[in-house]
Amino acid sequence: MSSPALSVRSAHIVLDGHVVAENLSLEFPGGRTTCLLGRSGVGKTSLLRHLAGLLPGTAPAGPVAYMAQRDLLLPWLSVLDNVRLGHRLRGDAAARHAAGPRARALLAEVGLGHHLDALPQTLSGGMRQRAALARTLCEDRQIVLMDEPFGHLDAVTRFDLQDLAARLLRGRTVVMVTHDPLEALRLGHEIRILSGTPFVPGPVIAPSGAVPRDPADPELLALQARLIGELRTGG
Amino acid sequence: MSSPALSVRSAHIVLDGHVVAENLSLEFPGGRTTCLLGRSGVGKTSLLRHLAGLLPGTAPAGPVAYMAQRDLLLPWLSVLDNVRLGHRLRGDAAARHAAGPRARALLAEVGLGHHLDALPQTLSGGMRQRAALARTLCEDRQIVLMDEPFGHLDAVTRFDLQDLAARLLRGRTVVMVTHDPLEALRLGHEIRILSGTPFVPGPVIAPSGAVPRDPADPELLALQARLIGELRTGG
Amino acid sequence: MRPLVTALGLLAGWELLVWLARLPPYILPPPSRVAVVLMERRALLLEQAAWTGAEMMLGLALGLLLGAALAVLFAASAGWRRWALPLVIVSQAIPVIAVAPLLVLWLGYGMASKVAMAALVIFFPVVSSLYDGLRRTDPGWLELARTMDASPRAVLLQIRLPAALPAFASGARIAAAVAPIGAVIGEWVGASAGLGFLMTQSLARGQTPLAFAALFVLCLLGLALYVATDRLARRLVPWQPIQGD
Amino acid sequence: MRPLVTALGLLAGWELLVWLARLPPYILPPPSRVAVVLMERRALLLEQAAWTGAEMMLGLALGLLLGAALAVLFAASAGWRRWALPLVIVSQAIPVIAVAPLLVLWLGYGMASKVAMAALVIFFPVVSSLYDGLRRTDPGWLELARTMDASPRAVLLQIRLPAALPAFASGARIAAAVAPIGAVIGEWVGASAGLGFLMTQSLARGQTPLAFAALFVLCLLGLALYVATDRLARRLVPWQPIQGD
Amino acid sequence: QEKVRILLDWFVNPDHAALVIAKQRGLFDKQGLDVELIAPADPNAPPKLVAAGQADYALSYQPTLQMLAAEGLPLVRVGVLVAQPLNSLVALEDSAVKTIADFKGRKIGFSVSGFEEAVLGAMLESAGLTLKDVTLVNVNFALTTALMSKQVDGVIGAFRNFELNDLELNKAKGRIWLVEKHGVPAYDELVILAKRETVDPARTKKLLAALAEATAWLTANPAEAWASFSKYGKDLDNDLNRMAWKDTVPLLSADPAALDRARYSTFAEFLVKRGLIKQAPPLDSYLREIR
Ligand SMILES: Nc1ncnc2c1ncn2[C@@H]1O[C@H](COP(=O)(O)OP(=O)(O)OP(=O)(O)O)[C@@H](O)[C@H]1O
Ligand SMILES: Nc1ncnc2c1ncn2[C@@H]1O[C@H](COP(=O)(O)OP(=O)(O)OP(=O)(O)O)[C@@H](O)[C@H]1O
Ligand SMILES: [Mg+2]
Ligand SMILES: [Mg+2]
Repeated sequence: MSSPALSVRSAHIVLDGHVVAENLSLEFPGGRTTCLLGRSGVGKTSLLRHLAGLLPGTAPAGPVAYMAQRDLLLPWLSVLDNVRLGHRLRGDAAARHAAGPRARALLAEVGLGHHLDALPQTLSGGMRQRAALARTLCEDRQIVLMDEPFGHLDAVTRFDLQDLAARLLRGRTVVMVTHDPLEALRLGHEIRILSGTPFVPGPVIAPSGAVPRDPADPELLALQARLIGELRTGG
Repeated sequence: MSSPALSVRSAHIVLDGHVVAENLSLEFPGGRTTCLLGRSGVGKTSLLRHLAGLLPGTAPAGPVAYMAQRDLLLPWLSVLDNVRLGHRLRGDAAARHAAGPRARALLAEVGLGHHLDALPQTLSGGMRQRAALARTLCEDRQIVLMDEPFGHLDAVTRFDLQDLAARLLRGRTVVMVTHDPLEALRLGHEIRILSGTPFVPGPVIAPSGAVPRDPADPELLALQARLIGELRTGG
Repeated sequence: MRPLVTALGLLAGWELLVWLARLPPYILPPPSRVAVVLMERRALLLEQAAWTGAEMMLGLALGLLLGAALAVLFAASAGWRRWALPLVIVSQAIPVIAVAPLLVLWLGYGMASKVAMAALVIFFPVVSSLYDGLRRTDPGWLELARTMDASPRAVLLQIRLPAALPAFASGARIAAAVAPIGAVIGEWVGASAGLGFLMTQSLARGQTPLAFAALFVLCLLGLALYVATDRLARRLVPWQPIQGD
Repeated sequence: MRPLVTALGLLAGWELLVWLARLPPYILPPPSRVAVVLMERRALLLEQAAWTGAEMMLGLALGLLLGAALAVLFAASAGWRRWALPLVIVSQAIPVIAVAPLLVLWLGYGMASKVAMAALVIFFPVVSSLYDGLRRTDPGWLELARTMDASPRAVLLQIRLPAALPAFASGARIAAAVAPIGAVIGEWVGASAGLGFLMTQSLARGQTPLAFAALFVLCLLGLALYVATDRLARRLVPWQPIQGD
Repeated sequence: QEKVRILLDWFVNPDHAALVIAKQRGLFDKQGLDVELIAPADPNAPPKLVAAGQADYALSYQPTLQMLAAEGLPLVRVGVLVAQPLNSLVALEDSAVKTIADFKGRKIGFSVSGFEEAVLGAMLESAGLTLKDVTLVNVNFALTTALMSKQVDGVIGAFRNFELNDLELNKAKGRIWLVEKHGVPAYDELVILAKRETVDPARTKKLLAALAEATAWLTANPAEAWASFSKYGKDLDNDLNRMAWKDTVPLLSADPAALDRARYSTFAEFLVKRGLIKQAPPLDSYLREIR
C-alpha cells in the first residue's frame, strides 16, 4: 500500500475574519516527508489543520494521524492508555488489547518505558511531548501531520527521536511543522517555507540524500544558512 | 542596585515521592545569566520552581519574574492586559496605567504591536509564547527565571528575541532553561548541565566574550559539540 | 419558529397523554380545556403572574448576588468556610412551614418574606457551583500570580473569579430553573398572592383546570427566565467555546 | 474535633439568637429545649428518620442516575435536546401539589411516589451541571478524537464524559444538599410517615420543639449525605487539584 | 379609626362570610375599626403569629386551640364564627362503603390537621372498629381528588359545606358521616383567637358586634350577600363557592360572642382520652367571654 499525496487546491484559510491564506495551491508528495518552516504566526498550524480536515468546510484526504502543538494528553488516562487512545476510541476491547504491545514498545523507544502507568500530570513537559509523539506513531497512519513534534526536547533526545520518527514514518506521507531549520534538513525530503500575510509557500527545497541525514554534512549547513536567510527576508 | 546571587544549599527536591534532587548545592552568580541544560525529565523545571519558591517549603530569594514552560495567558484578558498582569495584580489603577506604555513597547518589540487588544485564543503558539515573554520582561525584576522561553519560535524570531532578552536583562540574575545548546552558548554567562536521577549539576561552563555572543564563533561551535557530548553521556 | 414547533409538539403530547391514560380532568386536565380557562381568566392569571414574576426576578437577583458573595467569601476565608458553609448546606434542608412564622415575624406579610424564602432556595446552586469553580483554578495561574506578589484578594478577584465564571454560569442556570418553584414556595409565607397561591386554592377547591392554567403560566415565566439567564450566562464567558448548539 | 467545635459554636449561636431576638419557643425553640425533646422522643425520631433517610438515598441515587443519563442524552442527540430539555426545565417549575394526584395515581401511596417526587427535585442540578460540562470539552481533545475517527459515541463516553466529571461532581454536591428537602417534598405525596410528615403534624399540634427536633435530625441526615457525596465526588476526579482545604 | 389585623385560617372562603360582609358594608368602620384581613397559605401559622404579637386576631379551630393551649401558647378564644363541627367522614355513594363498619381493611385519606386520628378513631370505635382496621393516608389538600380517583375509600377532614359540593360539581355523589353524630363531642369549628396578655376587651366587643350585625344581615339577604361576597377577592365567584355559600350561611354563628364552656371541657376530656394532650389546661386560661 503506498501512501497518498496530499494536495491543496485554491484553498482559502480564514480564521474569525483573519485571512491566513488565499487561493492557496500546494502539493505534498506521497510517501515522503515535507517540512514546513515559517515565521511565528504565519499560518503553519492553520495549514496543518486544513490538511487534517479540522477547519470548517474541510475534510482530510484520508485517515490521518495528527500531532498538535499542545500535547493534548487526557489527564485521567495513564500514559499507556493515552498512547493507545486511538484504539480505545475506535475499537472494541480486542483492538485495544492488541494495541498494547505496540504502545508499550513505542513508549520504551521514546524513553517512557518506566512511566506506563503514570498519569500525565506527573510528567515533565518533554516527557509529555514524547508521550504525544508515541500516541501519534501508535496510530500507524499513512498520512501523518505533526506540529512542532520535538519542540520541548533536549538536543540529544531530539536527535534520537528524529531517527525514530524517520524510521517509523518511512514511506508515509508526512507533513511536519518545525522551527529548527536543521531538523527540517535532517528529516525533510522536501522543505517549504511559508511567508507573508496571507502566506504563500516558497519553492520546494529538496536536499539530496536519504533521511535522516547527517547534520554535520556541509551541504546541509550551507542550506541551513539559506533557509535562515529566506526566513528572515520572507518574514 | 545590583542583582542578588541565588544559592541553593543542601536542598531536597521531591515531587510526590519522586526524588528529583538530593542534597543539592548550587550557586547562580548575581547579575549574570545562567543557562540550564539537561535531558528531558531530569529536573530543570523543578529546579526553577524551587528557585521561584513554588515548591512546598521553599521561598524565593527575592522578587522574581517567572516564565513557566506553558504560556499561562489568561483567556479573558487582552494581550496587553496579560502583559501588564503583574501590575494589575499588585497595583492600584495608577500603577497599572503607568505600566501601559512599557507593556506596549515590549509588545511592539516582540512583534505583537498589532495584537494589543486580541484575546490569547486568537494567537498562534509562538505568538502566545512571545506574549508570555513580554509579560515576564514587563515585570522588571532583578531575578528572572525562564523555562524554555523561546521553544515555540522560529529561528529568526528566536534570534531577535534572544538579543532583546539579553539587552533587557543585562545586569540581572537570570536562570534560563533551554534545550538548545547554541542558545545557551549565545546567552549564558554560565552554563550548567544537569544529569542523573536524582540530578547533579555539572561543572560551570563559562564561554568567553560578552552576551549575546555571535553563534558563528568557532569557540562556540566547539563548545556546542562538547555540550551535546556531555548531554549524551550524562543522560 | 422551531421553539414554536417544539411547544406545539409538547402540547400535543400532553393532550395525548390525557387521552391515552384516560386521566380525569380533576387529575390532569387536557391542554384544550386549560386553554379555555387561560382565556377566560386571563386578567386574574396576569395579575397573579405579575406577583410571582416579581418574586422570581427579585429572588433570582438576590440569590445570584448572595450566592456569589458567599462563594467568594468561602473561597477567601477559612473562617467563613468553617462557620457558614455548614449553615448554608443545612439551610437547604429546611422546609418552608418550619420557618414561615419566623420570616413573617422579621419581614412582615408583604413581598419581602416571600422573596427571602425564594432567594433561600435559589441562592444555593450559585454558592455551590461558584465555590466549586473557585477551588479549581489552574494551579499554573496561581503560581504565576504568586511570583507576581499578588495579594490573595487580587488573586481571588482577578484570577480565580474570572476563571470560575463558567461554573457561575452553570449555577445561575440551575438557579433560574428553580426560581419559579422558589417563588411558589415563598408564596407559602405571609399573605396569599401569586400563582402558587392560586394553584393551591384552586386545587383544594376542585378547580383543577384553573390550577393548571396557573401552572402553565408559571412554566412560561420559568422558561423565559431560564432562556434569558442562559443567554446572559453565555455572554459572561465569551472566551469559552460551547459545543452542541 | 474541629467539626465538633463548629457544631457547638453554631448551636450556641442559635441559642443566642433565640435569646437576643426574644423569640418565643413556638416560633423558634432554643436548642436546649430541642435537645430535651430529641432525647425524649428519640425512638420516634429515629423511626421517622429511617423513612426519610431511605427516601433521600433512593431519591439521590435515582436522581444521579437519571440526571447523568439525561445529560448524556442531551449531549448526544439534538432531538432529545429539542424535545426533552424544555420539559426538564419546566419540570422544575411544577409544585408538588399539582402533580401529587398524578403521581399517586400512577405509583400509589407507597414509597415509589415519594421517591419519584424527591428524584424530580434532585435530578435537575445533575442534568444541568453535567450537560453544561459536556458542552465545554477542550476543543483540542475533540479535534484529536476526530482525527482518530472516533465515533460520536466514543467521543462522548471516553472524552467528553470524563472531562465533564468535575461538573458532574459539582451537580452531585448540589443534589445531595437538596436531597433532604426533596424527600420532605416527596412526603407531601401521601405520606403518613417520615420527618417531613412528623414536622407538619407537630406544627399543627403546636409541638414546635418536636418539629424542630425532627428538622434537626433532617439537617443531620442532610449534612451526612452531603459530606459523603463530597468525598465520593472528589474521588471521582483524582486528577484535578482542589484548592483551599 | 383603630387598626385591626385579622389572620384568616386559610384562603378566603364562605366560612369567612361574616368578616367579609362586615368589611364590605362598613360595619367595622361604624364601630371605629379599620380591619385588615390577611389570608395565609399555611393554616398552622396564624395562631402562632398572634401569640407572637404579629396580628391582633387569628381564626382557628377549637381542637387546634385546645392543643395549642396545652402546649402553652398564650392564646384565648374571644369569639366564634361557626359554632358546630364542619368536619365529616365522606365516601362515594356508589362505593362498597355503606356504613362506617364497611371501612374495615380500607384506606382513608386525610389532610394533616393534627387531630384527624383522634376524630377518626372515635368514629371507628363507634362502629366497633379501631384505627388499626384501616390504613390512613395523608392526601393533603387533595381530599376530593383522592376520593374520586378511588385512591382512597373515604376521607376524613372533609367539610360538609365544601367537599360534598365539590364532589357534586365533578358529577360524583358523596355519603357523609357527621363527626358529632359518631362518637366525637360537638365543638366549634371556627373560632377567633387573640393573645392572652394583650387582648383588648373593648375592641373585641366592637369587633364581635360588627360580626353579629353582618351575620344577621347576610342570613336575611343571602342572595344579595353572595353578590357582594363574590366580588371581594380574586377568584371567589365560582360554582363551588356559590354552592358552598348556600350551605354555609345557615351554619354561621348568629352570636359570635357566645361561649359554651361545657363544650370545651367535654372536648378537652376527649382530647386527653385520645392521647393528643396530656392534661386539659384550665378553661379560663384560654377562654374569654366578652359581652
Ligand atoms: N507530580 C509529580 N509526581 C511525580 N513525579 C513528578 C511530578 N512532577 C514531575 N515529576 C517528575 O519529576 C521529574 C522532573 O520533572 P521536570 O519537569 O523538572 O523535568 P524537566 O527537566 O523540566 O524536563 P523537560 O525538559 O521535559 O521539561 C520528571 O521525571 C517527572 O516525571
Ligand atoms: N481564532 C482566530 N481568530 C483570529 N485569528 C486567528 C485565530 N486563530 C489564529 N489566528 C491567526 O492566524 C494566524 C496563523 O496562526 P497559526 O497558528 O496558523 O500560526 P503558526 O504559523 O502555526 O505560528 P506558530 O509558529 O507561532 O505556531 C496568526 O496570525 C493568528 O493570529
Ligand atoms: Mg503553530
Ligand atoms: Mg521542564
